[in-house]
Amino acid sequence: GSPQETASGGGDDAAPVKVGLVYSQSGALASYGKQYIEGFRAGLDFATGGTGKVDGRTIEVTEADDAGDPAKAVSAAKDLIGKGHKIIAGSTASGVALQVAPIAAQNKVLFISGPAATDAVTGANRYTFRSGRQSYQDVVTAKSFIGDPAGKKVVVFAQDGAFGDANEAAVKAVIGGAGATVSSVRAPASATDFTPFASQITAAKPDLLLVAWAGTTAPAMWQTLDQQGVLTSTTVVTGLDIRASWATFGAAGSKISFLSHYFDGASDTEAAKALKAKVTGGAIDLFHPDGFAAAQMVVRAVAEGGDDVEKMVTALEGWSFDGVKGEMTIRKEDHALLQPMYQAKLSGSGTTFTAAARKSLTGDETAPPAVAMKG
Amino acid sequence: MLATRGLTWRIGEVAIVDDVHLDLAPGEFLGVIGPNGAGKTSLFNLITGLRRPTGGTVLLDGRDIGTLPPHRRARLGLGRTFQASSVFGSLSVRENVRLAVQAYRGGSMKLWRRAAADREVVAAADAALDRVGLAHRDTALAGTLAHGEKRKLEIALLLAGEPRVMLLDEPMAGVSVEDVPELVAVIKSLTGDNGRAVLMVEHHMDVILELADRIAVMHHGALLACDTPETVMANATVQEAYLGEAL
Amino acid sequence: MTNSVVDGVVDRPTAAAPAEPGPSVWHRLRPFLPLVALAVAAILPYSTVHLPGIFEGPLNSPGTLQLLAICLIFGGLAAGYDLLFGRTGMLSFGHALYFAAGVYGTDILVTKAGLPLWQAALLTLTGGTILAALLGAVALRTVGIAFAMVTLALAQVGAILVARDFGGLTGGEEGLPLDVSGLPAALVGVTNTVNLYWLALAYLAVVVLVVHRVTASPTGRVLAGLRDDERRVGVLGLDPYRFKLVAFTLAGGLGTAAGTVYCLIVGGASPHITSSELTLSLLVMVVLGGPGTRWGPVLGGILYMYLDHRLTAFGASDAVDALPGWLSAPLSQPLFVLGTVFILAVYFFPGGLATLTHRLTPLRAALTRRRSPR
Amino acid sequence: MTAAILTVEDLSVRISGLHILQGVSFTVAPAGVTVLLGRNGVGKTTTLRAVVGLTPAGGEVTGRVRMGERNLLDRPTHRLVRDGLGYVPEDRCVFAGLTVAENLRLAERRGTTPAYDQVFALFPELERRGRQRAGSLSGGQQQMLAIGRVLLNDNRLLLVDEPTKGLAPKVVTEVAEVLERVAETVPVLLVEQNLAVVRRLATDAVVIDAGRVAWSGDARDLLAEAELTTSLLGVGSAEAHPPSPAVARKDQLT
Amino acid sequence: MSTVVLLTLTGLGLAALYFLVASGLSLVFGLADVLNFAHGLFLGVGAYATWWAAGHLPGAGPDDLGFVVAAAFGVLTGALVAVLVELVLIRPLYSRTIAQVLVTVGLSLAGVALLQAVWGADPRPFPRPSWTREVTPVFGAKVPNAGLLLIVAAVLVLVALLAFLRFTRYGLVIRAGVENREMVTALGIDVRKAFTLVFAIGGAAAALAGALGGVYFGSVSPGQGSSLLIFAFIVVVIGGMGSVVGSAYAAVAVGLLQQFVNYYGTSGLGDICVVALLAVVLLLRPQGIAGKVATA
Ligand SMILES: Nc1ncnc2c1ncn2[C@@H]1O[C@H](COP(=O)(O)OP(=O)(O)OP(=O)(O)O)[C@@H](O)[C@H]1O
Ligand SMILES: Nc1ncnc2c1ncn2[C@@H]1O[C@H](COP(=O)(O)OP(=O)(O)OP(=O)(O)O)[C@@H](O)[C@H]1O
Ligand SMILES: [Mg+2]
Ligand SMILES: [Mg+2]
Repeated sequence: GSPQETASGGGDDAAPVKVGLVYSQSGALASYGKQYIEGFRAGLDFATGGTGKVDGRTIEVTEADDAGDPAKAVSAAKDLIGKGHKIIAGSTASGVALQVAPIAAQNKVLFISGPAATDAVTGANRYTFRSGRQSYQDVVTAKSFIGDPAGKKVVVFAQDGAFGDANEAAVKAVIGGAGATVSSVRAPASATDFTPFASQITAAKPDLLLVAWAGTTAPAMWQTLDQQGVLTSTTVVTGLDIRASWATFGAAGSKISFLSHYFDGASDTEAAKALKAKVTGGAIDLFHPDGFAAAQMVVRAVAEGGDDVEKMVTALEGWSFDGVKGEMTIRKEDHALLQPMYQAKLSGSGTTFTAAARKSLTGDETAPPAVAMKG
Repeated sequence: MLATRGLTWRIGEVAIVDDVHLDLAPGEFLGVIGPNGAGKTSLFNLITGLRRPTGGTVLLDGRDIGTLPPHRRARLGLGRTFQASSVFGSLSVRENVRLAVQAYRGGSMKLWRRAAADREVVAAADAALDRVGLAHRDTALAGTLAHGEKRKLEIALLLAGEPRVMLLDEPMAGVSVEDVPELVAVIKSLTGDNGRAVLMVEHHMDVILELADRIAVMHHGALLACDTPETVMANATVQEAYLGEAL
Repeated sequence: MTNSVVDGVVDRPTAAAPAEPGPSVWHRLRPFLPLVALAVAAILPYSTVHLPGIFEGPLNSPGTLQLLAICLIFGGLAAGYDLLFGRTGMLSFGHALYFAAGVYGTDILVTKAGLPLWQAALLTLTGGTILAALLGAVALRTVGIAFAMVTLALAQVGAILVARDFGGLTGGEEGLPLDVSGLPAALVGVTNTVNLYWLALAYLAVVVLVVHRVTASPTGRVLAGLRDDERRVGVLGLDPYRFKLVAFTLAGGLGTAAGTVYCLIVGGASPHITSSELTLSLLVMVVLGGPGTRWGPVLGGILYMYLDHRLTAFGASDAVDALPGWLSAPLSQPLFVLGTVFILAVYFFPGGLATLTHRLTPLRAALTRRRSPR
Repeated sequence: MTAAILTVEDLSVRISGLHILQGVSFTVAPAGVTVLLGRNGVGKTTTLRAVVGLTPAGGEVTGRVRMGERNLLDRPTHRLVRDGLGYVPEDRCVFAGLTVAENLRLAERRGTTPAYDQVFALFPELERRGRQRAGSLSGGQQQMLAIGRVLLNDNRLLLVDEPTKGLAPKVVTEVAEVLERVAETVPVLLVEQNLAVVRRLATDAVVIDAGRVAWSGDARDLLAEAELTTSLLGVGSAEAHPPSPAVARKDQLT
Repeated sequence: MSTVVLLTLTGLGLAALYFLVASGLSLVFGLADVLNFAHGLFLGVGAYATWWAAGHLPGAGPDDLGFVVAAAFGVLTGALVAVLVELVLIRPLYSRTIAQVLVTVGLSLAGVALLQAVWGADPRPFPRPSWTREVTPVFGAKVPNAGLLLIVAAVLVLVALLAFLRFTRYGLVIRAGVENREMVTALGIDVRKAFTLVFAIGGAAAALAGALGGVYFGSVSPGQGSSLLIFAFIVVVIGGMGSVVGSAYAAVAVGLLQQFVNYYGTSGLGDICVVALLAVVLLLRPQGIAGKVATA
């Protein structure tokens, strides 16, 4: 055989459509991955009316585990593409999404990124879409907490690295652009003790503190902020993570204003009901909607594009649909996914906490600025 | 040729080696005796640079080598053996000696040549092995040799470097009696040629008496005496401090 | 300490073990075996053989070739690391740094500075080698565990710098995808995975050749001497520091080169590769294969990476899912399986895979004896 | 003749493929010093280590070693030692990181009173250097410590491997005297290269050659017959190999 | 002023945590000569066992007495796991030091994955007495009680360990066994028991660090141990291997340095300074602050 041949992409009208899902089944983000795949299955069911078929063609899903490692994700993606998959979806981690996206462009296959929040996926290239929200939308939601930002003092507390950078930059653009003075306190994601950083925040006396933090050190971080009185001295806004993490906020939980991508009960759409019916345990979590939306996008792409990736891209660009969160729109210019976002409040104690929506923002209200398509 | 000037090594308050002045003439064989713990091995360590003295210095051919690292001193012609055999256990006997020859011939970095291809080096190594009577063990791993064989290998390593000054630390320790004359002959054959000088620590008095031109006696780190064998053996202090009651 | 590092681990196959008096044809062919292996590996991508369970697709499928390429790179990386660990007895915990320097160096120079690949590769190689020489010059002032810790610490600084995303150069925890627009077309795209495979194979071949030549060279013998007794080497008139530094620099350079190739294969850099876990896994690879042997580290590296990648698929497979929960939960954690396999290997193949042939010798001898008529 | 304290029968040791001992059999008399002789590398040390169960990993030992009724080969070393088998290794093996006093304290055995007086009387140096780290002792001092350590306890049999190696003549004499005194109460199996010491101590002798016992019997017979010593030990007769000056001189002086 | 007090006391709390992890590591590392990469796993086991006990064990719970019971259970489990590891995995490899280290590497990979397989990768809220969430005002600084608890525990552990090494025969046996195991047996001592004991102590100390670390962090996650391990290594090496007192000094130095640099410098500089401290100490004094003084 030739070393450069790859399986051809079907063309047969009755042949199944092969979709590859590369996401975290193991590793640090395994629980995100689990929500994603549950959402995807429910979404596929919902979008195909329970048949799993589009125009008589079965959607054949192949799953691959990337364990959060881009190298493994790239290998898996190449393998799937080599076997004739025209659609790749998944990417729980931002690093994975960023490295799979170019592969999709190089090989002209459709790529629908999952929970990965990095802004850099938006506008990465013509073949890359996203089924989740991006950091910028978080920040815009955060802005809605302070009313008129002009003259206010805003501090971003973020971890070192790209996630923190993106948040800081977004805050400077969104809230700083609206007239607030923005400064930042940064800390290593692996920090063991947060007292110095809490002291720095206290010293800055902000009107609004935006915390962008992900990872296992979050509980310790919140506890320290609470103990040092930061949470009571100012408005603190942060993103609401998955349900399992709520209890780790402890007493701090009720003192924080949350911006939320999604939580159970945030919306009451048809899709949400369908999703809820399918999810084990019945509780929808943060990343179920991402999987659900990905499946809806896959079905749309196949229905409109068949085996032609270019047609799939055109079909998706500018498409609006009713997702779990409500109306979602794929912006044509940069493939940003405009979607509702929420303000939430946590209440409860011990290990049982519930989130309640305070306000929801529409997709247009939280729309990130359009970026130029890079590739 | 080799000289120490006020060589001193203290650990805390204790002088392990105490103000030692030694002179070794070309071609001379100087035996060093002294009770256990007198500081003989320590003296060797100071001369070869494995330990830094707290005072005094070492001269080789009138040049102060007191601050040079061990390998620089070795390249100036200072070779030694160790009281406890220290050979390269995971290399074969021949490789051990080959390494020594190579060190002597110039240790420039050769990364791409095959070591085994250098016939001259191999030949020199084999010659050294022959001289100590280990030629038949050439492919054995040095780590598996019996104690006596390791002592011989140790001397072969020294030989290979063709040092001008040799420091032998108890070369006979653990060598079986029948092999002693053989080893003595080897050591003897080393001394005469081209003015090579030897400093040897040994507890076997018969060996010392047979080989040494002069004998230095160390006691509590200090040099008690340094003279011809006859004078030293007659010295009452030496008798008392070192030789003690006979069997 | 340096010298004790390797002793005791490995019941080293005795170098002086008498060569087996095998059939003479075999004997004459032996030196050419590596070449044969290389040739086979080179034409492998032309085969469509499908090995179900071992690879996802046929040998010539991009997925398989990609996996093999990664395995080969780590085979080479492990062989280079063995120059330190197995050959010289230096336990470095910071080798990941040079590999990461290769990956990030190439990536940044291509993606951020827009240099052509060959310039980026050359600059990175030079830079990585110089870095190894400089850091080695500092670290080698210590020996044994202290050396291990200093190298670990230096590598940790590298990891922190990468994670902090200085000047937006490294992309922090998200990594930095490689900008392929300036790369030769033959290295881009799934259909060209085979070229990356050949590149990895070439790298491996070069490393094996270099390590082999260096070990057999006069300098290599000094390194072996250092492993046994450093003090002795000094007294023979050789400067241990210089030789160790050469080994360290060389290994660092080889590691950097591996990074460059890896960056092309994976198409980017991610902070995983700066972690001390990578160095630890290098150690695991070398030990798995057999330190101080020619093929051991290579095999160890290939096997480790293979398992690392394949176990994720294994964990998700139906066979595992069908097991009761208490079994399937751990089995679906690739690291659990890998760790367990490694522990078992340490137990049952103390000298690594490379000693497997030695262990089989008595068996083979017994078999031939039975067959030959008496 | 009374029953032997130690019986070695057909002892074979293989280490990494080398057949080092090939069926060694001998007995150790219940009193006096039995000397194990032989050239370098014939396996004297290997024999002693096999008896106390310290054959290196990968080594293979077959045969029988009996002390009384018990076979020693399948018992762990620490049990053998607790039962009264004292062993002084060839290369001293003092604990370099511990002080001299700690080295001695470690050797105390449960259930017996350590004979510190006896040890310090023999080696006053050990008492004086009690707080020095054993690793910084000179070679000779370490040897004293290694011997002293075993003498703290009561033993049924002592195995001593080249105790005079690297010692000054004065100390050699002292060690020989110590062993002589010890041998009055405890039988000793001794490996020794110093013929003067052998001559003074040995009651019985076993000569090993090429992995087997070449000769065994009364030590005086061996030493008296020049021919025997020459053929077995490769050493000339007593006259041909004069005792060391240190040993000889006493006659001249007195 | 209050900032300095706050940073000092929280720095000491951090130091106490490092010391608790490092002390067991240092003992095993210095005395049994095993660079125990599985130490982080022992910590994780201790933390999860405490967490589990608080929810399931009768008598145990998040309140004061209940927590003591839960933590005791955790410590016991940690010690038990360490003993098992020693007996099953380390003991058969006694003469092969590097192989032992490698086994612990394998164990740290497999063990953490196992914790993750059982309890998931996400942090779980840790049960603890409510006063540990509060702060005590000291000179105007709000010092977290959990940090103070750590400091007290660390001092107690330090004293206990020193007493063990100074006044028991096992201390002696262990140190001798490191140098020459054969010779210890040749003196009639069963050295294996002593090594098992060292592992038990190391495991218990790590598990205690896990339980108190859970209180300190407010949560428990599988990777917690491994991320502390690298600082513990640094502390052990700076302090001098096998020296418990050295580890204590080094932990204080590292904790305070990290805390102050993180406040007055830029982010991430604290870690880099700690690493720089390690490099400087090793280059000036390769044997660490206290050298290899096994007794203390
Ligand atoms: N590093 C050290 N620290 C403390 N004391 C030391 C050190 N090295 C040697 N000594 C002491 O110095 C003295 C001299 O030791 P050295 O080894 O030089 O003696 P020696 O003359 O060679 O004895 P031997 O004939 O027994 O080998 C001894 O008392 C020894 O205990
Ligand atoms: N671990 C080992 N591996 C391989 N061979 C060994 C090992 N230990 C000893 N030998 C071999 O066994 C033989 C006997 O060694 P042993 O040490 O018992 O001799 P010995 O009679 O005590 O010699 P010496 O008088 O020098 O002390 C030697 O040839 C030696 O090379
Ligand atoms: Mg000496
Ligand atoms: Mg012997």
